[in-house]
Amino acid sequence: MTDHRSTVRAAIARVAPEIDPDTIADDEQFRDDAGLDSMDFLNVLAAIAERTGVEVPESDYPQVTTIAALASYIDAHTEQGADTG
Amino acid sequence: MTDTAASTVELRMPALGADMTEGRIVEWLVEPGDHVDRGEIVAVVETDKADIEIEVFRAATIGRFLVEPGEVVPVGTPIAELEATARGAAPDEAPEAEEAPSATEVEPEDAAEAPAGRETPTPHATHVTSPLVRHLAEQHRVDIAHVHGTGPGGRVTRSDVEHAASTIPAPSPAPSREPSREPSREPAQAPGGRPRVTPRARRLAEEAGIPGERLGDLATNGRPVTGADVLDAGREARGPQVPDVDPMRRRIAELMARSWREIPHYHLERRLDVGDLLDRLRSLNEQRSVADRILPAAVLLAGVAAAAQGVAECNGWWRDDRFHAADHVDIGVVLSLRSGGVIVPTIANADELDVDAMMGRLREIVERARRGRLRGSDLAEASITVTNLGDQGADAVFGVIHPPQVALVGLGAVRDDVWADGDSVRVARTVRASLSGDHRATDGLTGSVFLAEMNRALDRLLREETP
Amino acid sequence: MSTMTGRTAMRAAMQAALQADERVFLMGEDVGRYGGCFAVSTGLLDEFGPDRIRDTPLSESAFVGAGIGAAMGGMRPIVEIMTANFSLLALDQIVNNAATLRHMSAGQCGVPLVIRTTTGGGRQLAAQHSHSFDGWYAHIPGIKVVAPGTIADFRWMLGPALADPDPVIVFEHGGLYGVEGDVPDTDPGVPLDRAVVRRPGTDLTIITFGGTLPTCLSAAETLATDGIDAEVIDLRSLRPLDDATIMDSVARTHRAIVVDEGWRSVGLSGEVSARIVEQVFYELDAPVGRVATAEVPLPYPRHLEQAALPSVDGVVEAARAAVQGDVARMAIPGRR
Amino acid sequence: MTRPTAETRAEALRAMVLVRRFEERCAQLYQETKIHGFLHLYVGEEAVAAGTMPALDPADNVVGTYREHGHALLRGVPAGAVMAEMFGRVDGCSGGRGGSMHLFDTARHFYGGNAIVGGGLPLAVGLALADRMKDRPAITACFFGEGAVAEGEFHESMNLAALWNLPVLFCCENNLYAMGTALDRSEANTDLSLRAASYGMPAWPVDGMDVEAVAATAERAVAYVRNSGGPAFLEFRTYRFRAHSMYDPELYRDKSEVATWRGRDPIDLLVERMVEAGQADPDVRAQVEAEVDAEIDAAVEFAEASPLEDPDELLTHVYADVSADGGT
Repeated sequence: MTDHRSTVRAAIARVAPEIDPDTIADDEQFRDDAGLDSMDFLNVLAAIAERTGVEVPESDYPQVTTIAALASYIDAHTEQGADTG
Repeated sequence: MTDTAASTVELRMPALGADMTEGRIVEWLVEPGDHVDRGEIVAVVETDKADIEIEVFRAATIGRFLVEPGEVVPVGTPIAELEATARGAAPDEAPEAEEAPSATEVEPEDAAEAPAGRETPTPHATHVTSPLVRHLAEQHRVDIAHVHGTGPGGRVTRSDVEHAASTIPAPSPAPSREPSREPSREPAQAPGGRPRVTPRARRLAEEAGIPGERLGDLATNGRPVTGADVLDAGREARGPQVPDVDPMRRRIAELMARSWREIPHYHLERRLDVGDLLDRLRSLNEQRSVADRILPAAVLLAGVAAAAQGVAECNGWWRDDRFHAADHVDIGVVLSLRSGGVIVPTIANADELDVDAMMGRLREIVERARRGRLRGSDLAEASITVTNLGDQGADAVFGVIHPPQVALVGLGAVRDDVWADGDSVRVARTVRASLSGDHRATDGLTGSVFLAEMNRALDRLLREETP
Repeated sequence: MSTMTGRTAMRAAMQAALQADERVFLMGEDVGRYGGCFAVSTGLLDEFGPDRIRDTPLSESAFVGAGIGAAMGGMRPIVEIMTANFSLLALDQIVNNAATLRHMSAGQCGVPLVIRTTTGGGRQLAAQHSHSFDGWYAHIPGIKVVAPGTIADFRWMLGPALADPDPVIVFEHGGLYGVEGDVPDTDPGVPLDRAVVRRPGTDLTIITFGGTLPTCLSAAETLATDGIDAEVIDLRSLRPLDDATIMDSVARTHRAIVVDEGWRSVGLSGEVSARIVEQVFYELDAPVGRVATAEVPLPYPRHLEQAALPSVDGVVEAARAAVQGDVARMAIPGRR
Repeated sequence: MTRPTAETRAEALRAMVLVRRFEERCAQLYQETKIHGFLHLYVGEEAVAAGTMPALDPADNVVGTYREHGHALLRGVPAGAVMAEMFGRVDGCSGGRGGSMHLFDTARHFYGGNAIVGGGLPLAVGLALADRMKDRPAITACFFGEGAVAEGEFHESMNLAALWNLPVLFCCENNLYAMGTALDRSEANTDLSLRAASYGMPAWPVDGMDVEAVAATAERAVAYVRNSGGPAFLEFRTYRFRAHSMYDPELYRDKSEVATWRGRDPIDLLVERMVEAGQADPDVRAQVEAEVDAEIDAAVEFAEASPLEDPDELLTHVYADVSADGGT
């Protein structure tokens, strides 16, 4: 089972090229600490959807506010699908 | 020879060569009272090259000597007086007009320069500008029609064109190939001798605000510091791949300072209840993939666009002391960049975009701004500007208008707030929308109409959106 | 498009001009029966007759002066001075009459004359037959000076020169008469006073003309192998100089060298360098380099002559120095 | 050959007096610093121009030297235009740009003075070549001093004109002195007509002080050139009464020589002949001088009223198109 945290960090790097994703700790809040705004967050989710096929509905936004949370959310929703890691 | 009295004529020291400025009488060959014919030799003059005999050009009787042999006098100095002898039917020469200035009043150098004598060049009715001046004007991209001619008869001269060319506003600060006109300041002397820095490096350093004394340490293995070195240094200081905002930073700083100096701002605020709108959006986004979801900002922008279209007095520019309405609604969207500084790309014809299209345009400009790859069209002139710092949690923002626009809309963060409905009170999700207006162009009433129009537009958008 | 040598191209140009305009005639030493010292006018006597292809006595001042007089009289003469070396004997007529009459007479006399002459060294003709005086003539207001560097220009430069109402001197490098090149069948219409970028590049600009153009193009190929992308500009017109094309290029590459077969001191390369410093100083990342003939009368032996003339290696070395900003090495006067 | 009549003599007299008084006025104006630079006066040699110019047709070309005021005036260039040129004014015959040594009037086919000794000879050959190639019946009269004979261009031009059989009338005004060098101190063979003949063209020596001798010979030479199409050479033996130019102490010749030549003043010679023939009364010279002086006064006023050229025009006429040189 691949570790999706790198997938999330890759997504962040694509969306916000001027941020070094390695400097964002796993449990750091996307919005406030890392400085991603709503458009950046939406683009991260779009990148994740594109890479992993996992669509995070708006209602689940509160569950995916950190890299670790988003990574485990992806894990949880890809068990059924093929591993595209 | 010029006359002073009707018959007395002055003999003057003649110019006997291209570069002769003075002469010395060696000897007089005649005596006062002698009669001389035209062409007769009357004296010998010593010049720096040789002794030369001088003649009279008309028959006359020698009068007083005004200069003694041995005396050096400038060319044109009266050296003797002669009594002109009336000759035959016609006088040898028509007596010249009385006011003829004698040669002495004209310094020999002037004499060598401009021909002396009484003539003043009559105003010459030449065409207004010479081909050379027209050619020069073309070169300096100066429109001759608007140049004030200081030449005789209002003629436009070469210096008029050059003066007009020098007052054309300097090209925009963005570094253009044309070297800027003001002389570059000489950088401070580096300690221990002057570092070798190329002219291009000096220019780029000055534009990037890198102090002269720091230039020296940009040199690598003894080679002179080049433009490339300065650009690299600038990039490192700003971190990788970050679009070079420095010039933009400087330009916006100037813009804001000018705005604050020139524009008499007034500020209005209105709280908007966006609860229903957000619910509506959520249910809409539920059926959509992440890529097609719509953010509240897009809807709010659509609201501003509709208001700007409705209240034209807020959508345009203040130039030459009067308001010019814009034909379209082109919204400047203030985006803050993580590396510091802001960038204001434009969404053109915003009033013609539905919410989806608005969201698409917003996503594009944010993405391009992040990568520093904004296109020319993105930076077209906006007719109104919106600043939306809501994300970073500010409740309300009262922005500075971007001249020459006349209005700026500020949108605060979505907040749960106490909202009174008649006598009942509830918690509502609200956004505080503000309008900064230019009091020269509009007044408070128009501003508040704008905010009201924006509110109505949001309601309308709420109802029109079909799932 | 066809390929031909420099002399064939110039002969075709004169032939076309003689056919097209009966005011045109050719005058010079051995241009008729002998067919031209460099065989450029071979065959023209048979086609156009002795009245329009006129062999002259060895009297440069007289036949150049006669060319000026005939131009004043309404003809469009082509006067061939066998080599630039002998043009010194006609310098007084060229400077004090051809270049001066229009201005001195306030526009009453024009001198629509073309003087063609062969220039340059490299053919072991020794000092008196190898001079390059293009720079001298480019100093004189009132005449125009052009130098074809490509075979196409050998074909298509004469037309506009003859059409020009003022005197034009065409310096044809002797080394190019035997060189083959592509020539378009119709006039490409490049204005007489326009320089042309013969090889686009980004790292530096090599500015040259006439006989040294091939040298610079091969130097650019050598430079390309070690990663230096050189832009080569063919000036074509030495008076007036096409400042716009020069400055546009240097503003892009930020480095420039000028290659001129004349001598360095008080030469044309100095003039081009001065204009670059005056107009795009703040675009420069290196001093403007110059590659010129060593300041000696050209020696007869081949190895010495080649050592004196601008060479591919000389251009390559100067280009490298400019790009690496090695100021010291660039300052070597004359020596490769 | 037309017989000299009272009328032609009166015209010749007026022509010579016009040039004489014009040149003397120039000397005075130069000393009053109204004329600058170099000034070479034709006083004493008037008969040459007065005799040759009437023999030429309007379409014939004339090429002169720096001592060309007389030639220009008698070729028909207005005195005002010549004087304005001396003053460096816009209405001068060369726009004020040429000055005394570079008078131009191409409408009258007067292709200038030329300050380079011998400089004009090749031009004359070229003008004749153009006329020949365009089948025009015109001839080109080229005036030069005996000093030019020492220039290579003299030999090259005479040879080329003879070789190509071109209609050039070479008019050598032999006034014995090339500036400060007498002819016999610069030429191995001082018989210029003999030398000219060596180029295979007819050559006539003429008494340059006798305007009627000049006119007769000039007519014959012009007719020969026009009919044969080939060149001819005239050597006018004449003398300049004043210095080479305004700055010449005349150390190279003695006063007695000047006096003897002044004794053969071409104007006096003609007046004597007219008086003897009852064609004029003794003070005819004073009368003609008075008329001529009025004309010269008007010329001076015209020159003084003419403006200076606007410095902005400096770069015009360097090329036909003012921007051809990039205006640098």
